[in-house]
Amino acid sequence: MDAPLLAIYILIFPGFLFLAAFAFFLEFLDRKITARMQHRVGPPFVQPFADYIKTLAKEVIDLKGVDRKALDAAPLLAMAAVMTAFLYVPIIGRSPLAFQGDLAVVLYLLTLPTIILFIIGWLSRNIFATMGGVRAVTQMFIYEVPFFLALITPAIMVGSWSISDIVTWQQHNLWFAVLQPIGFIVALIGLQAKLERTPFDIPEAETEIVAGPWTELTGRRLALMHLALDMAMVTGCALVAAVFLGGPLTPWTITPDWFAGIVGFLLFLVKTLLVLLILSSITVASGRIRIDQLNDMGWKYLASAALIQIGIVLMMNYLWVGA
Amino acid sequence: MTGHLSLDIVKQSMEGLGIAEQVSNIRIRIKTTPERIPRALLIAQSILKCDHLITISAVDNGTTFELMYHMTGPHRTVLSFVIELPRDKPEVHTVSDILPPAGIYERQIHDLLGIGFLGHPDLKRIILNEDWPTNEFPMRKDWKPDPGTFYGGIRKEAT
Amino acid sequence: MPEVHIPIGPQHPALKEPVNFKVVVEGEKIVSLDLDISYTHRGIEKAAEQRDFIRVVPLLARVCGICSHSHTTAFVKGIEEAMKIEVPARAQYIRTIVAEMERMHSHLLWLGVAAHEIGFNTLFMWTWRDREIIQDMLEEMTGNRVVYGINEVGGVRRDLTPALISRSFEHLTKLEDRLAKYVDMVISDETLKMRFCGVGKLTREEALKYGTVGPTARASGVDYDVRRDEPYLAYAEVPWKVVTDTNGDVYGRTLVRIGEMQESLKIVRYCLENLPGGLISVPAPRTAPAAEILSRIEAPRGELVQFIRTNNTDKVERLDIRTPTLANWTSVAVSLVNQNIADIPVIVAAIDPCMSCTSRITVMNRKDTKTCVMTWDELRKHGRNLYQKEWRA
Amino acid sequence: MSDDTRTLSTRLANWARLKSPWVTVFNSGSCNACDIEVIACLMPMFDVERFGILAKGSPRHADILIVTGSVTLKQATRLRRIWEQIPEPKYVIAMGACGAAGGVFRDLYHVMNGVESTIPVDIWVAGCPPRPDEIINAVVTCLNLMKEDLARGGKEWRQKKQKEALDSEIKAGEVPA
Repeated sequence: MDAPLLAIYILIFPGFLFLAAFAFFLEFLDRKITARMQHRVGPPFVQPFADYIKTLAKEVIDLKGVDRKALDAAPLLAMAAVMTAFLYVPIIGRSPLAFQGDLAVVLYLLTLPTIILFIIGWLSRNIFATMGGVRAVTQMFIYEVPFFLALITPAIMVGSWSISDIVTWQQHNLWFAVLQPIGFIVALIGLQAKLERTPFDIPEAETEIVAGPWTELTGRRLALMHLALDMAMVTGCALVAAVFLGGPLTPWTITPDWFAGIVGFLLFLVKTLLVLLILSSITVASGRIRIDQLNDMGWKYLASAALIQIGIVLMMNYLWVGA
Repeated sequence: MTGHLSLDIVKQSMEGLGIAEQVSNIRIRIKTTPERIPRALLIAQSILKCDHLITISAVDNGTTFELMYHMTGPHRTVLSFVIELPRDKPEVHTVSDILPPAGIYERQIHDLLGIGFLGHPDLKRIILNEDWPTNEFPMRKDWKPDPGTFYGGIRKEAT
Repeated sequence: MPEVHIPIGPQHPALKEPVNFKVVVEGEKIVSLDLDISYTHRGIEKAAEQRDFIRVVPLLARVCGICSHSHTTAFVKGIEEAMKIEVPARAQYIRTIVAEMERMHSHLLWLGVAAHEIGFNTLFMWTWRDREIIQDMLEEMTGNRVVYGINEVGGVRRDLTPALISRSFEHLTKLEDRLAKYVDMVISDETLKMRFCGVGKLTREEALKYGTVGPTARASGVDYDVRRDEPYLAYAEVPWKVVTDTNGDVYGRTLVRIGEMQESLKIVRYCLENLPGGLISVPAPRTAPAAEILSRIEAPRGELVQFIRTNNTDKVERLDIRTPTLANWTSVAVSLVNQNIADIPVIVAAIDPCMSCTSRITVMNRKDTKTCVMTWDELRKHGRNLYQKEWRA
Repeated sequence: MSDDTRTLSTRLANWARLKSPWVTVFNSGSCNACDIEVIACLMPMFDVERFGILAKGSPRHADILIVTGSVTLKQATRLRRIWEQIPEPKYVIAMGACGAAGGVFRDLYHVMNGVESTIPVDIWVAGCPPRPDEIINAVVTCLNLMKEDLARGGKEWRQKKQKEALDSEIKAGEVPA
């Protein structure tokens, strides 16, 4: 990859601009689906973009004794983490930057926004924000382990730690959603919890602690943090789509190279939107559960389901490789 | 649906405490004195099986303060115990230890009419705002809001 | 571990009205709680003493926007009792219809808000969409969506035309299957049950001891309903039954409220079918003779009591309103102790508080042996040694 | 001042401000009728989300503050503090007769006769309670007002007019002291 192509790859196509536009599109779709399911009309297409620009143009209020620079830096850090994670997710075909172990890097980078939410909660010296921050981190411990396990089992079966290898492996045999259904379900629930959507939006529980860690964010900090979490939604959906639904590659090879790229991109779009549809319907159909209920649900069911999945995969590997 | 309490059962159980009279088909009014109220309510709770305190209403009829304790029970009859308090020193013993919800109504009456309730565990202000002058009681007949004092809200120059 | 004080309210998205909790918490567990309510105290009782009966009715219609008909009915019923005038049967039936419609729209509103408290926004949207059906019917009958001034001393101000009645029947049938859908939705939905079952539990003795009224009490098995105990308006002639439940927690209250909605729907249908003919109001004299009335009615949230004393002038000598939420607050603060913060909005919403009705109150303390219920400092001490006991155990 | 409004960024910002007004509701002692009508606006029947209006919990995220009820003495200080927390370009809508001048609770001993007594108000909505479509109409007029303010750079141009109108009335002795 020579420099200019890499620059385009990072800045324009699957990089910042495309990710921001795709984040706005996914947020619009999510709000539209939930609204239509609730018998409402839902926001216009351009709404998330207008929200973003308006919050950017709002006045930034700083409390006495609050570390301004840190509060300014936190949203940027969250956005940077999510953007780099998106680079390793294959969009057209194999992602050019793929290397052994980029799955672990992506998973790590996806946990950064939650930790930064905790830091923002702690920095903004507001009791609601601190409560929200503490809840965000406790929730993270609960769903992080099953989510990682669910995403690692395909890597064990394929035998390599790179997402692109997992995608190419799925090109020739069944998708992992079919091979490992339990892992797919656990990954979906883990993603729902990571993005703090309704059954698990405990940190930002609007009716209990005003807006959780978001309470004191105003102006551009709010805009950037909101965009960062939208991007995390895109990356999360794309990751689950790539690892479990086969990502952008088709079983039969398509002759002209640029045409295969387009078909791959469309496949990627369709699968990501499918994952988003599943997440939205979970959001619409359930209320928020309490942190202690999430605690025992997370450890009893999610973690054990993931472990069973790993057990099955190891046995299959042993028999398959053995035979 | 047990039948309504008849007047004479109430009269018989209240003979030492006060005069009972039938006001409407289901309401019996018993006139007693402030000292006997706790005992009267205890009897109402035990013998006449009134387990639900409807409310305590307070009236300032110009000369004295009247307090009315309305009780009812599964027999669906409403018993109203009426007491009269002198205007200069309106004091009565609290009944919130016998009837827990009474504490609520007593605090409200204390705030609005200035009737003292002895032994009330926590007679803090609840109705009026924090900087309402403590010796002013709005529901008294002779109370008029005089423009001089500041009753709370935003000080004029702060808008 | 230092005590964490969390002020919830008065401006708080969960609580649609201003109530202020100063909550002392250990982690997520509530140790002690200090309720401060009276943000909506406007001094209505003082104003009522300076206005004659005709001008008091609109004032009382605005004590609380959701149960405005109940307040005016209680007042008007009391004054008519004092004046000893005979209100025509048709007016009583129309008042009953509007009262039951208000109960339905108040319970649907509550079901939506309770679902919103636990983040279940779909049920919130659906219940409020169906509430619009009732709003339209009420608007056709009384001319206004929320604060309907249909009551006046001596009868009712608007008549029901036959065309209106026939249109109402289709609305009612549409509403009926929606209510049936909500019953099985509440029973079957997992997260809703997880958040509602066992939360804010009140045994029958506790419900009686802390003087709870309305659906909150009936959910714990207390069988009090003023419409049957002291029948007023047309409740004596209409066949209906009191809905009670036994499990006493927020889930039980939900079932009681939905059951009551179904009962109200039957009452409205029955009243519409055999609405008697005749006048809708009787000219009332300007002054009321000296009398002392305790007017009790069953508002959507519970037993609403108005003590009216008249002294043959055209003004009320004293009007003392005790609203249902005022009585229910005792049980809330009691059942809130040792619960999670996340449950505060659910438990508070469970009694369907109407702050503009109440502008009083406080309470607390559950485990203490003493029956008296009012000690903040005692509870803080109790909270601390409760914490120390756990710490030492 | 005029070239400033033509630069791309401010035009974009003005467009965005008109497209996504976030609302927060403050109940300053109202009888709840106005509050349930405001919430009815968010519901499927009147759905304001199609205009981009979201109801936000924290005043920090809000543009428009809807105040219901005639300000009671106890809520006055809280209302003032909430108003100060909202970040700039903020607007206040006073709901119904109570918000205008205390409505049916005017001159009661615990009431401050309307929102104007505590915070500057931009839009008054008539009705008791105003119907949801009237509330949506109020938010739309508020957006038009916002557009004019942005064009003339801030609110001074109309607050000056309001003050003059008020002073002339006081001089003419109509407004009770």
